[in-house]
Amino acid sequence: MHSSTLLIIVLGLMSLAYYLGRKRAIVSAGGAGRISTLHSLPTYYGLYAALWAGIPAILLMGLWTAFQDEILVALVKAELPGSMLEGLSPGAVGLLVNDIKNLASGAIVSRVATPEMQAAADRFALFSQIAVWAMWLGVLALAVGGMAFAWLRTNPRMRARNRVESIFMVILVVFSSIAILTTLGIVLSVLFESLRFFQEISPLDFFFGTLWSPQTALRADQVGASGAFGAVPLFTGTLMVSTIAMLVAVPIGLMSAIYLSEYAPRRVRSWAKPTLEVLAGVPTVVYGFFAALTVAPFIRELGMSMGLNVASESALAAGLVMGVMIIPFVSSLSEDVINAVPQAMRDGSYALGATQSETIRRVVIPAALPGIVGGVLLAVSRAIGETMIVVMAAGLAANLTANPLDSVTTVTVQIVTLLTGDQEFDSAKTMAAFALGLTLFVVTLALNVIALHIVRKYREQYE
Amino acid sequence: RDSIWIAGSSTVFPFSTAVAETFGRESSFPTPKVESLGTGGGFKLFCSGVGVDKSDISNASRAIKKSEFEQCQANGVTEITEVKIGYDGIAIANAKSGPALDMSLGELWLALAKDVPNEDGKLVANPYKKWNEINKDLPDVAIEVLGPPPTSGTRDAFVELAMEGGCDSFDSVKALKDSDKDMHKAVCHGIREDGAFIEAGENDNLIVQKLIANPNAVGIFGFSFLDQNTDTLQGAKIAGVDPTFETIGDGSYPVSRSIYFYVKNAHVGTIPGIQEYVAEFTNDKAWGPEGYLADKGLIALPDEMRASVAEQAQALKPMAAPAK
Amino acid sequence: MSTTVDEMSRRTGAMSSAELAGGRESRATVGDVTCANPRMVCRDVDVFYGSTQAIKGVSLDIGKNEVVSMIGPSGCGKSTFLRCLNRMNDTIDGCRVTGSIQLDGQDIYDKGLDPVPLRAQVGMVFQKPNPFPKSIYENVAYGPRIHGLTNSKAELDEVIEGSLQKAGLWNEVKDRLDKPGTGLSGGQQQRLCIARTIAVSPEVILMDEPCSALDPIATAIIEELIDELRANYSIAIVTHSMQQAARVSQRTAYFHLGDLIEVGETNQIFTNPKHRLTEDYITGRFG
Amino acid sequence: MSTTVDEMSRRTGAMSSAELAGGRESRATVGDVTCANPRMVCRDVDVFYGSTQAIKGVSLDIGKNEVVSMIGPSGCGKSTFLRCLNRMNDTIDGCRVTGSIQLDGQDIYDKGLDPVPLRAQVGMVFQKPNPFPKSIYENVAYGPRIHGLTNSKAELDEVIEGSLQKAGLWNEVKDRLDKPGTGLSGGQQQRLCIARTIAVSPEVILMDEPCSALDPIATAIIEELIDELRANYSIAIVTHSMQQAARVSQRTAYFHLGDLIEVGETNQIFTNPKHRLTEDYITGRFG
Amino acid sequence: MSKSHAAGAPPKRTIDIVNASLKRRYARERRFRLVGLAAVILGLTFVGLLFADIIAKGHTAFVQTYIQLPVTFDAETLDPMGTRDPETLARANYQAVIRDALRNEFPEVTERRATRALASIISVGAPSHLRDMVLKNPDLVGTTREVWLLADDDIDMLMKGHIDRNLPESERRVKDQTVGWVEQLESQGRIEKRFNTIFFTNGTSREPELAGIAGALMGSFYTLVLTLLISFPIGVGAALYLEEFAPKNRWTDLIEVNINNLAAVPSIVFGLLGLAVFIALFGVPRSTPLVAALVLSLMTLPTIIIASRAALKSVPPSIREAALGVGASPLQTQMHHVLPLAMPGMLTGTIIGMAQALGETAPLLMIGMIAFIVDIPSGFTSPSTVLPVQIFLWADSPERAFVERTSAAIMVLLAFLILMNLGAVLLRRRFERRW
Ligand SMILES: Nc1ncnc2c1ncn2[C@@H]1O[C@H](COP(=O)(O)OP(=O)(O)OP(=O)(O)O)[C@@H](O)[C@H]1O
Ligand SMILES: Nc1ncnc2c1ncn2[C@@H]1O[C@H](COP(=O)(O)OP(=O)(O)OP(=O)(O)O)[C@@H](O)[C@H]1O
Ligand SMILES: [Mg+2]
Ligand SMILES: [Mg+2]
Ligand SMILES: O=P([O-])([O-])[O-]
Repeated sequence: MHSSTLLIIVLGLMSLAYYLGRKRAIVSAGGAGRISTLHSLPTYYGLYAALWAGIPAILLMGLWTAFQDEILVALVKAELPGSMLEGLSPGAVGLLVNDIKNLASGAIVSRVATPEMQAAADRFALFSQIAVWAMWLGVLALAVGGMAFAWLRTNPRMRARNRVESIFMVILVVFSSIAILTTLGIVLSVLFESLRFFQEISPLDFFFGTLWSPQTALRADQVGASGAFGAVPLFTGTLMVSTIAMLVAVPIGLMSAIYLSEYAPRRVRSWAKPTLEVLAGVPTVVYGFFAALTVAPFIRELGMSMGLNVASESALAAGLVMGVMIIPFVSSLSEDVINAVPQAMRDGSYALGATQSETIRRVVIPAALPGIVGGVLLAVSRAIGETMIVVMAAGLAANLTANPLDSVTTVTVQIVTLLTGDQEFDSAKTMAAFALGLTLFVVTLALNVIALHIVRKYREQYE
Repeated sequence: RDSIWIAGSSTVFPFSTAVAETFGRESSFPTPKVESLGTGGGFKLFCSGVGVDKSDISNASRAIKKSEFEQCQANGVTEITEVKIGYDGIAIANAKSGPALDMSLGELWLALAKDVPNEDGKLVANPYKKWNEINKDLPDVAIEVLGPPPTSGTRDAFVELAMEGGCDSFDSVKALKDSDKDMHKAVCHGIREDGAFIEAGENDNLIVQKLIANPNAVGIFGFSFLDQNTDTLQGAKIAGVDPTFETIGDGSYPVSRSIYFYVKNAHVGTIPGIQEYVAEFTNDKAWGPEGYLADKGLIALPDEMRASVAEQAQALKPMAAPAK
Repeated sequence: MSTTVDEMSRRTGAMSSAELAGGRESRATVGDVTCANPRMVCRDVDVFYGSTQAIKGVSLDIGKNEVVSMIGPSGCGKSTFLRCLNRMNDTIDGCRVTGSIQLDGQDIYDKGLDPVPLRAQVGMVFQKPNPFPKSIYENVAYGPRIHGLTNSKAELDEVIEGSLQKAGLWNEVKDRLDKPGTGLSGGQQQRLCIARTIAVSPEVILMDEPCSALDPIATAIIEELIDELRANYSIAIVTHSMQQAARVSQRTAYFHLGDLIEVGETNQIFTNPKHRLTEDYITGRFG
Repeated sequence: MSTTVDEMSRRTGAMSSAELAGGRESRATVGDVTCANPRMVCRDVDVFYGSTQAIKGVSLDIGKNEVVSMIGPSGCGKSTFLRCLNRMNDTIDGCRVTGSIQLDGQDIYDKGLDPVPLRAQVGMVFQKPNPFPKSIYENVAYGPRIHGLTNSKAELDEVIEGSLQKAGLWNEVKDRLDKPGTGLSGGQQQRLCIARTIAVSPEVILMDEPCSALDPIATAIIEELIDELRANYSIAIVTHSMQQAARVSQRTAYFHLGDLIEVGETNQIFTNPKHRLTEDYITGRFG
Repeated sequence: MSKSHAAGAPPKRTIDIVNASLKRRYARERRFRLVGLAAVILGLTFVGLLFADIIAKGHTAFVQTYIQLPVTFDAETLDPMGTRDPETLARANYQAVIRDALRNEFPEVTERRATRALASIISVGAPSHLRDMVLKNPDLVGTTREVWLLADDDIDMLMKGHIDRNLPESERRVKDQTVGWVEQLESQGRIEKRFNTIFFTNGTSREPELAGIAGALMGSFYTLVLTLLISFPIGVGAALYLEEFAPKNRWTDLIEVNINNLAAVPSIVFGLLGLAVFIALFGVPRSTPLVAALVLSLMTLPTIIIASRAALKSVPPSIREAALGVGASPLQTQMHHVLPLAMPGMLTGTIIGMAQALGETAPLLMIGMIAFIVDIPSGFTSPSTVLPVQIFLWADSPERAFVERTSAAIMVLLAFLILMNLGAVLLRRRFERRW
């Protein structure tokens, strides 16, 4: 009696409802020959019935699974002898309940079961049994009820399509709001800690300070606590690494996209594109090793041979490899939109005597611009958010430098190291991670607003 | 939940998992889940309270701090058993193809400190660019040290053991200890930021690989990685002492730290197997000098100490509040 | 009226099926396909879309200073043939052209020949207006820009104004040159495409139903333009309006199901067609 | 000939600038905009693209069993007005319609009104043929499918064959129904779009230059179709061919720069226009 | 309309101007094309390099050294009572059986240290292998069989040449004595490399020779299935709504910017969010594919939404008009015409988003997935880890033998990625068309 079985049964009922609803609609119209008298296609009556059968039942099931455990535990707890719960903290009660559950499910328990425990476990087992039965009954009843309701409401004048479509629209709106909720969640989960951080460290120091050294600032006996939380080097580091990455990814990605969609034979394109896409899925650890052990030494050697002073960890190495990683964001997304530009646009250009590259540069790319910008923005975002490669190849030193051969660190790297390193409760160091996150969020938001306006301005909408 | 949940230090992770695996294989209990969160992250979770959704055991590459202990108390985690499991040596090593190093802690400090005393004992920004500028016997190569980032426990330990040990060998600095304690600490703990010391992330294998690629670089990382790479790496001698199991175990190699795990006593008896796990860990078959943990690079405690820790651990004797 | 149409369509229907039954092999063209002063010479041109043949062994000359009009029922291959003349068929997947087409004695399907100067020389107005999704100004400026025909902004402005004026669009768009060309009405778009083409002053102009979306007045302007262009250039025009063909062209070619049925002086074709199919089509005009 | 055109265009040019100078406020329509048995009633319809007004206070009825043709110079707002009648302007960003348009007494711009059944009832053939990138069969089958007009494959096949036949396309495509509709010639695409529209048997049909890419014979077939459809339905047709307007329509509306200048019996409009602008336009037909 | 060209000068033929500049334009054309080709080749080279590097490092992990020993399943040791009780057999001391087998093979080894060294050439996993054999076939007790036993990882490394026998003993993990034993076994043909099934069937382990990828693979499988099920419909649905249905105003602009911005949120922050919302607030169990999928879905959603919106934007409006014109509802227009045409772009977004989700470790850090979990997960709510985390953990392990296993795990991940994408890529190709 697994709940996935129930889910499958509900899905089965939905298909049954679909079938019945459809049939009922046809019958109510007066037979297959008269379906044109129906308000909507029979399919929509079917879908209507299926949705009525499915949605309430599945909602109930979701709620039930979410709350069943809590209710059962409350029931079992209520019947435990008071002596067992006496003086126990809620956590300890939870542990006791856990033990009872283990006992009930036959798993290994931590101690010899007392009769009370055994009784509670039996009760728990019984209640769960009942609960499962009740859920099955409830869910199935709701499914069948929904089906019957839809059945009763089915008549030729019912606006089935409109109803089904409005349900779909509601679903779409819910889907869209998930993005908003996520944003809200992120802002909330970083905001409070950030505010606390700014109570300890002046925002001025944070935004304009040029020295980043969170660890030392932590110690109570730190000499110059001021200035140790200057985020400027992190932002310049982020800027530098992302810029290098984009300098690699945008030309390579865009030119690949152009070549694959406009020049390459179809066969080449059909395997080259997915092959490039593999680059996006290689774990960043792998890129990190590649950057640190292959690219960085190479750059160092090269630099040395030219008499340059190259750090063994350099922004350049990390940026280059990161650029490789995000190539597919630019190449694949751009390729799709370039491919979608109507042939008539190209024809118009060719007929005026434009060469292929002129056509691409002046007609195709501008027409595909919103999509290309979308891909590039994604790539930038990915570059800003990447950590592993930077940690492994660019080092962690917060240098304020414009030299790509120096080692730098980025905002996200610092967030990760601050959050996963040896953190301590409520120290400014840990909270700095949140402040950094919030700042990054605001900065990228501003960048995106600008990008949106640029796209709006230069958008060329074909017919 | 019917299995033990262990979380904490990444340094203790290899040992803890080895025990967990053996425990799972050889007992009737399920294999514990071990999470690598870092020492601080482990304590954060551990001290957030008692309950099924809180960890049972916390691994740590340092002793619990007072603030953490208090947090634990505040959240109802009152009885904690501290189990010191052995030592983790911190190796200072470079590639075999590079020059062999033998230096004192003082010289190491001079190489890495942010500010060093000049001839007349005044503090100046670290002027040393090459090892042999510190001591003529040291090699004529640029100082380039790859070490853990400030957020890592290894860095903390290195600073406290090596740097602080080194700086006190200079009288002028030592004198500060009494006159200006804060100053003393800042001087001893400050690591140079002019590029000679490179923060290289927490992946010790990466440091090993970087050392092999760059024979002039010196790395700071866990001893077990040196143990596994004796064919390509050489450990630097500190004051003539090679890093080996023996020298670390008997304390003659100075840069090593104790590692621990902490048991939440409130969970014993409600989560099955905790006691048995502790017993497995504190068994000579595991943590003894010849035990399987030694193969993984753990340096065992001296015999008597092991015996007494094992006794207290198995009795789940709650620890007292730490001093700091 | 409707009865006439009825009869007509029945007749045509019968005719086409007879043609279909008669197989699709190419047939000799009635009339003289050559002309005195040819700029483009096509011989035995076949065009295939995949495996179906859309043009069957068509030979036709287009002379200097003349307007050749191409007429024929919808789907007979006029556009296809026209697109061969500046190699616009290259862009269609699976389209294959055989036979020889020469511009000034040079085979344009020659391997070594590159279509770019060819197309600059042989301009084309498409059947479906396809303005670029750019401003009206940029649409017309596009050709002169890529070829570097003008040396200054002022000169370019002049060319653009001239082209739009010749296409009869200037008055309507002069206040909105910076608005997108796709926001124009159908007929305006068509004239924009004409302006765009003549802005590069091609020497041969291919026009695929340039006036299909135009009112009589605009049509008259375009026809006048064609007449004016003829002084220096050669023009091939596809049209469904026989009146228009009669008005603007010196020679007329009648296509039917991929065959070039008859070619001749425009006057002769419309007054005294030699082939039965031509005659049927011409008379159908009154149906 | 060319001098006539010259004169003509000069005259028109002068006229339009006068019009432009005269401002763009709406003006009263000459003739009776109402009809005896109206299906669609438009009153004071204004249409704006952004801030520019494309239709200015147009009122017009479309009666049962009648064909109304709309004529006027390119860009005068015929398509725009037509697209109002089945709310296709909704899809254009920044397009705003005011005034009232009723279908059978029901305001189609009413908040509560669902444009979907409206569009099924008021079908439209667009000025630029826009077949779906699907097979020819699927292009025509789409409408009947979504409206559930047929009950079996056989019936659907029948509808499709019938529609294609009425549009005069059946013979040309019957062997290639599974080929993409976008691979047809311009005129074929236009007829495909007509077939697609009539396949759902709308009660009001809006046709935007349905014969612009068609040869006379195909045009005759479409005109016959219009005539046939008129028996049951109402039709509004935009055309540039005044002959066509004269042939197919009962009433004619003349648009100029967004104004509806004159409406009347087709006969009267073409023989005895009341407004000077109409007269100018009509006479221009002979230019 | 007399003169169309600039005053006076005879009109210059376009073709002359064109021809004059043609060489330059063609040079540019060639350059452009070449740059494009170079870009593709460069991109593919990167892929090739990465693959070559990984395969070169990892291919040796697919074989594993075994040692053949005559094993006496001594009844005295295994089943002193002679009851053949499975319980007894399961708890018996198989370690001793192996020790005896080794002693018989190398009778000269008696010294205590040497005995220990000798015992350690066999993996600690070998006893449980013997136990499984016996439990499956209790009749083995009392017999002697030749059994291939799993060798220790050091021996494996030695056999594969990752430990160099020619180095001086002091620099080598495997000492001369052990090398001698190995060479003796080698000469007897009692040591060989066989296909490493353990790697594909086991969960992780601290012993490299026992460590397998199955647990992480299943974890990744469950996680990604869920991620796909959550993020694809939501992403496409949200894109559809925002691009096609939502009124265009400041509010939707805000949402658009917002989504773009979500793509730039560092992935670890999604981990924080997951910890705060899914685990703390909703009580989703920690370290499970379920919570990982929820977090990864949030992370991939922006990618899918952005790509989908770009794809929707690129569908020509005339197609929408055509459908609306025959009376299709907006939703039908989208479903029947626009979505199929936009599908390639949406699938691209999904491919890239899922690839990213498959390779991501940072957010999992926060939700307890960086963990040592031996058991192979059996569902969406059993504790598990995922491939990139396994790779991350192995890459950070000191044992030499984990180096090749790390690369082998990466190969498995890439194979998984390619398989996962294959379906989407084929689907995408079916939808692709030009118009
Ligand atoms: N999408 C649009 N955005 C802005 N202006 C437009 C748009 N579509 C049409 N217009 C303008 O509105 C006016 C009327 O256009 P409409 O398409 O209705 O003309 P029309 O009478 O159909 O002309 P034609 O005979 O050339 O098709 C024209 O000036 C045109 O430029
Ligand atoms: N891209 C294509 N793929 C396949 N067949 C095509 C393609 N384009 C045109 N055809 C077919 O080739 C034949 C000739 O088409 P073409 O466009 O040349 O006709 P047309 O004479 O221009 O007709 P219209 O007057 O309708 O524009 C037609 O049967 C058409 O269906
Ligand atoms: Mg054509
Ligand atoms: Mg129009
Ligand atoms: O994980 P740590 O041991 O560095 O705290």
